[in-house]
Amino acid sequence: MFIPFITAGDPHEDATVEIALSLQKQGASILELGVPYSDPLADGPIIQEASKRALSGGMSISKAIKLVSVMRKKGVKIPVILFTYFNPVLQLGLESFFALMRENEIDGVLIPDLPYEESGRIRELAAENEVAYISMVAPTSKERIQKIAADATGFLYCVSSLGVTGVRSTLPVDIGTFLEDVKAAASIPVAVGFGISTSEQVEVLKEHSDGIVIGSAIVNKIGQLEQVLLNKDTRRDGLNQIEEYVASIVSPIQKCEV
Amino acid sequence: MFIPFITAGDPHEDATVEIALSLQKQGASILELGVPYSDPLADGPIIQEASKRALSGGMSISKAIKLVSVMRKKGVKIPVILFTYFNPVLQLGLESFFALMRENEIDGVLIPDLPYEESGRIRELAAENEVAYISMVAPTSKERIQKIAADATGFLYCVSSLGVTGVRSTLPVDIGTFLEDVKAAASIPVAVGFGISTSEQVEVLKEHSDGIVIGSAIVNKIGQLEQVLLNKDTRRDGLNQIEEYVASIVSPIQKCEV
Amino acid sequence: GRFGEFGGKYVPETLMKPLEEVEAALNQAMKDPAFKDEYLSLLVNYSGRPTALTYADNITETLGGAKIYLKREDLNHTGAHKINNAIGQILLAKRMGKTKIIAETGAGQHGVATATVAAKFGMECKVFMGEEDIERQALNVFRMKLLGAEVIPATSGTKTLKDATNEAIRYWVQHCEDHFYLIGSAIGPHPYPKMVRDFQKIIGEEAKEQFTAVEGKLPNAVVACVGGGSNAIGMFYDFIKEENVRLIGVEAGGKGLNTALHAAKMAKGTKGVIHGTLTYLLQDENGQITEPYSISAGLDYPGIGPEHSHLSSIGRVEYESVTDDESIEALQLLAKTEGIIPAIESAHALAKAFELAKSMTKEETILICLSGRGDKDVHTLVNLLEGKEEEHEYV
Amino acid sequence: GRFGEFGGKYVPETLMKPLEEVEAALNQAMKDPAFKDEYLSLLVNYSGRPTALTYADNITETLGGAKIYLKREDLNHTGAHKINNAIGQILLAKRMGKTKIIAETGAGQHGVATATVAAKFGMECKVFMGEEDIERQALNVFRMKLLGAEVIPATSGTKTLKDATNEAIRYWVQHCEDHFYLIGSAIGPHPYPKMVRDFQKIIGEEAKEQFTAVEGKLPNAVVACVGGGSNAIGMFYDFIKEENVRLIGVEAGGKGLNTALHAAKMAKGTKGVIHGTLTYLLQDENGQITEPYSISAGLDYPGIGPEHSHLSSIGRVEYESVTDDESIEALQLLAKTEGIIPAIESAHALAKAFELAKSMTKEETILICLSGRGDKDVHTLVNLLEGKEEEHEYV
Repeated sequence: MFIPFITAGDPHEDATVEIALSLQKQGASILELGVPYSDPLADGPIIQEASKRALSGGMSISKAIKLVSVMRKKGVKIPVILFTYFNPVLQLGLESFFALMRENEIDGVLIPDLPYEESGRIRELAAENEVAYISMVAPTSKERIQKIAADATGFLYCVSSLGVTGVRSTLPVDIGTFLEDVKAAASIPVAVGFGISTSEQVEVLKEHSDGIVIGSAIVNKIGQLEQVLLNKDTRRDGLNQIEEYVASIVSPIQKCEV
Repeated sequence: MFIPFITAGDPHEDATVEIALSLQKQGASILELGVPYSDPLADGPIIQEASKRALSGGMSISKAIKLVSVMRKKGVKIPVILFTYFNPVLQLGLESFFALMRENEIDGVLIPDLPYEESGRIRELAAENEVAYISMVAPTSKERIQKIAADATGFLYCVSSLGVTGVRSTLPVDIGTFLEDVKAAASIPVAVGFGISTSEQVEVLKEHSDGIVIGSAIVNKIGQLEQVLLNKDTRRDGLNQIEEYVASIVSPIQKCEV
Repeated sequence: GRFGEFGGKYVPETLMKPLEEVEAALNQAMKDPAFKDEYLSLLVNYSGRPTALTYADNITETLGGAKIYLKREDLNHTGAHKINNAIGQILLAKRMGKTKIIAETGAGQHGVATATVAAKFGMECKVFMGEEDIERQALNVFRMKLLGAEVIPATSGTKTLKDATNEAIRYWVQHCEDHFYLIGSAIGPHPYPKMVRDFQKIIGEEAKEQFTAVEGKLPNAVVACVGGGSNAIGMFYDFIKEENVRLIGVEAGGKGLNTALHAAKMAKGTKGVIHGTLTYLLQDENGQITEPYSISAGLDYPGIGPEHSHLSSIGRVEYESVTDDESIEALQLLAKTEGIIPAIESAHALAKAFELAKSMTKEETILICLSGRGDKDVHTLVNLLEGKEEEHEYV
Repeated sequence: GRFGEFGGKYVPETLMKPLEEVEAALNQAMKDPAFKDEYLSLLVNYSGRPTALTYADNITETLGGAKIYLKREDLNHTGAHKINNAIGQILLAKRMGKTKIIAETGAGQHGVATATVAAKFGMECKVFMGEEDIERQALNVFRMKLLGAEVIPATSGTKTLKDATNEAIRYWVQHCEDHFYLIGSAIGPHPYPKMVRDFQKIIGEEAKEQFTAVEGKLPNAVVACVGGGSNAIGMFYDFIKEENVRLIGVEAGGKGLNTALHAAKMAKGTKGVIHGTLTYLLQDENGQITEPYSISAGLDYPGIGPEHSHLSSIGRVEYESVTDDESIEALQLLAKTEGIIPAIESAHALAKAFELAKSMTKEETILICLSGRGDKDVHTLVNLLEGKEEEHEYV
């Protein structure tokens, strides 16, 4: 599975919808839609910048959720997972949050700063609302993997290496072992993310996981194309470039799936 | 007695000699010749500035002493009292200091920062060398007046008011009582100084003392005439102005003496 | 890991292991008398504790009300209470076998305290500091470098303390193997708020003992300023059980609570998550954290320690606020009447306490935590009181 | 009023009465247990004494020789030993019924200490400060004003400390009725050098007790920097009778003793009179006092306390000197290894002690008086170490 990540409203709401369509066209299995946040602790500079662009355009958690309805109308059919820090969820109120998610046909939610121990109530509500609650495991999770995997829904997100999101040139040497451990513990698909940006990395990881999340690499491209994407007249050109870029990275995944 | 004070080398050695002659001409009974010093604790701004002028011309304690020989040669006949802080004397060495004083026909010495208790050895040497050691008393000396007066030689210098040398517009109200007390204790003439600058003040003080020291008022005039006195061609004009000024202040003393 | 509903560990999964390690080491250390001995010995022999308790006789007389006592944290090595915590945490780092220290800093005070203990313990030290703060606080940057620390500019977000904290956490995630993260206030994910409180509670313990030795009774009120809230929780903790002692935390009211320019989390904030903890904070309606404002760099933090949120919610501590102007007035009054120039942070506590004292009787007493000295603020005061250009402040 | 041949009262007759009054009041006060109690109580409850004795383990290990202990006068209120004396003298002023205080200051440290105690005692305070120093030390001027003092520019002579002292004395003569002159170092006419020593000797008394409690013996050497010499005499005094303890005073060698730029009165000065006392001083062959030089404003005085001249002449204390560069190197070393930024003054003592330590065994010990903290010197250090413009220093 190819699981792209983009930030809602980066660089503009309309562009986000069209980028989503492009990604679907390029074979995305699931879309991870990020809610921009002022203090994105788990993210590196690329996604922080994307948040900044989106926030300056007035994006918010409720707007991001509502944007998925628009995507649906425009033809996005793949599952959409909302990626959001916990604080905006809290401000919305947990019940309202899930109601809004349902209303706008969102399939799952991933909250990077809500570890297993703090997520009990959210998981209950997710289940009640039939929204997948995506859990994360990290190379340091060790004995925590069992309990996290046991309660995980949707897919299990494996953080490939310590640190924040962002483009990395190499993968940790023991990534294979880690992913196999997680797969052994999980009864749901296992995806891997954080730092993946080249087809070579994809080539290695696809052996050990069911899905690969690519975020910063795509967001970086969007950042470079900001002006092109903001201008309606040139947007199509920007989308083409994104599609080309994505195709080049994800071809190994698609090959595998074909 | 009119006792003028000037600083040796202010504004120049030659001028000092000629000013001395002018003062003698105007009826000075004794000349107080100040050795310029870097840290003149007992002096106000006017004499500090004079010290600065003299020091910048290279004046020193030994040059000041030797200048008296020159004065004598040029016709200064009145007694000359050297006014110097203690540190330059110490550096010369007490014995050398008195030998040099004798050699250069100086009649007395006044050391403003050497109070009675610290002056034992100096007084011995002064006596041996037949140089008057001028002692000072102040309005706050009270019970000290007796012992100071008992060992005083030459004349006894009464500090008119607390503080440093300088021009003052008024005299302390109890100055008469103070001077009478000192006169009662002293067996030698009593002079008064510090702050005297007007003929009105002189008028009051001459009733209670045998001599009046005028320093800052004259030195201030010299400072104003610095350029005039430095230039050989205009010096006579400067001296005339000093003579005129002195005459105006000291006429009451002279009237009294006439 | 909670204080009532507040606190917790709202952090990425990657941070769970390092936090669990800190917690385990802390729990073990706190049971080890040798650890406490070393901590106390450093406080005494290195930082100069116990700090004095000063009876402010002149200000008491000037105000004409309650007797005012000052707990003199300004007399600590490096000039504020910050060192108490820095010593405690670096001892823990040593115990955990860590050799490198990370810290965040706003105006530089905690950075200097951390650089200080890192030097004393021969550890490498990286201090994250907002790029803007680096420019504004060049002298503290220089101090940290002199102490051998590396100062790393935080260039994200608003480029101030909030973002320096984000950057420090991000760096820690990646380097937790040999790095210890030394947080400067009673904030952050569990066990930090508890740990910082435990390393600061000596303030209140000492003050209580000193106060009762002099007055033969407990104070009627204890007052401390609150930014993140470490001096306040340190001062209050031992008094919480004394039900007759009023506890008052003073937030930065900035230009006034009716403006957007303040740092009053209790008065104007709402519940949320910041830097891994659930607490009151300043945010907009969409849950984006907003930039606080105070003339005092040390109170200028958008969140507040979770234990304070709890103490407020159960009504044990009252939280009030004081404006920039009121704090500066109190600072000047203390300087002129007692010969003590307090930090502008501490002056917030003073302002509220002075106001309170006037309404109390001469038999009553107020104990104030004077959390730090004002030397660091003299530039700010010159600019403010003599109307000089802000641009000179950097020197 | 003498220490051997040194000391005395070389002052105008007009000053004899105020000096006699101070002496009489001092003698009486020193016999009054209530006076000593109030003095000690202020030192403890206001200034934070006893100051810590810190074992400098890292520097000891780095140097590989004698064990090094630091007496932490930097932890006093206002950041240096100066406050000990200021407290003592203002208590005497109060006892004498004086209501106004005069002081001289160089870089402003004693001025701040005096303004501080004047504020605490509700007295008017005039601080004389060289016009040039006022420009260079604008922040300390601001501090004094904040504390309610009036700063009066000394415009005579070289417009520095020497002249500020002259001006203060001149002012005192005229206003001795209600003014007390609070001298900042162990200099000036009798009884000042003795009085300042008596108010500073607590440094050595405390240090001796603390040191023997830790080490079970006396130190092999005690080292202190010497400008006027108040911290040194305070540190040495209680050790003078301990014949096996080497006492070492460290003067400012400036750019080197082979240049004209230094403040080494013992090494390069001659006997003479300065500010009313007979002692070693820097002067030219005609007895004009010359301007000293040191990177450290606190050591930059042309004379030395007369008791030091005596202790040198009888061979009890050794006087050495250390250059600007050596002192800065020692300062940096202490900052990096012990987390303490010392005053540049104190760094002179450190530099000599470090040199000495290397030549001593690990069983031997050195006790150093860390007379003040380096916060006040950070501008100077920035300019020096980062090569910034001197013109920024005033901020």
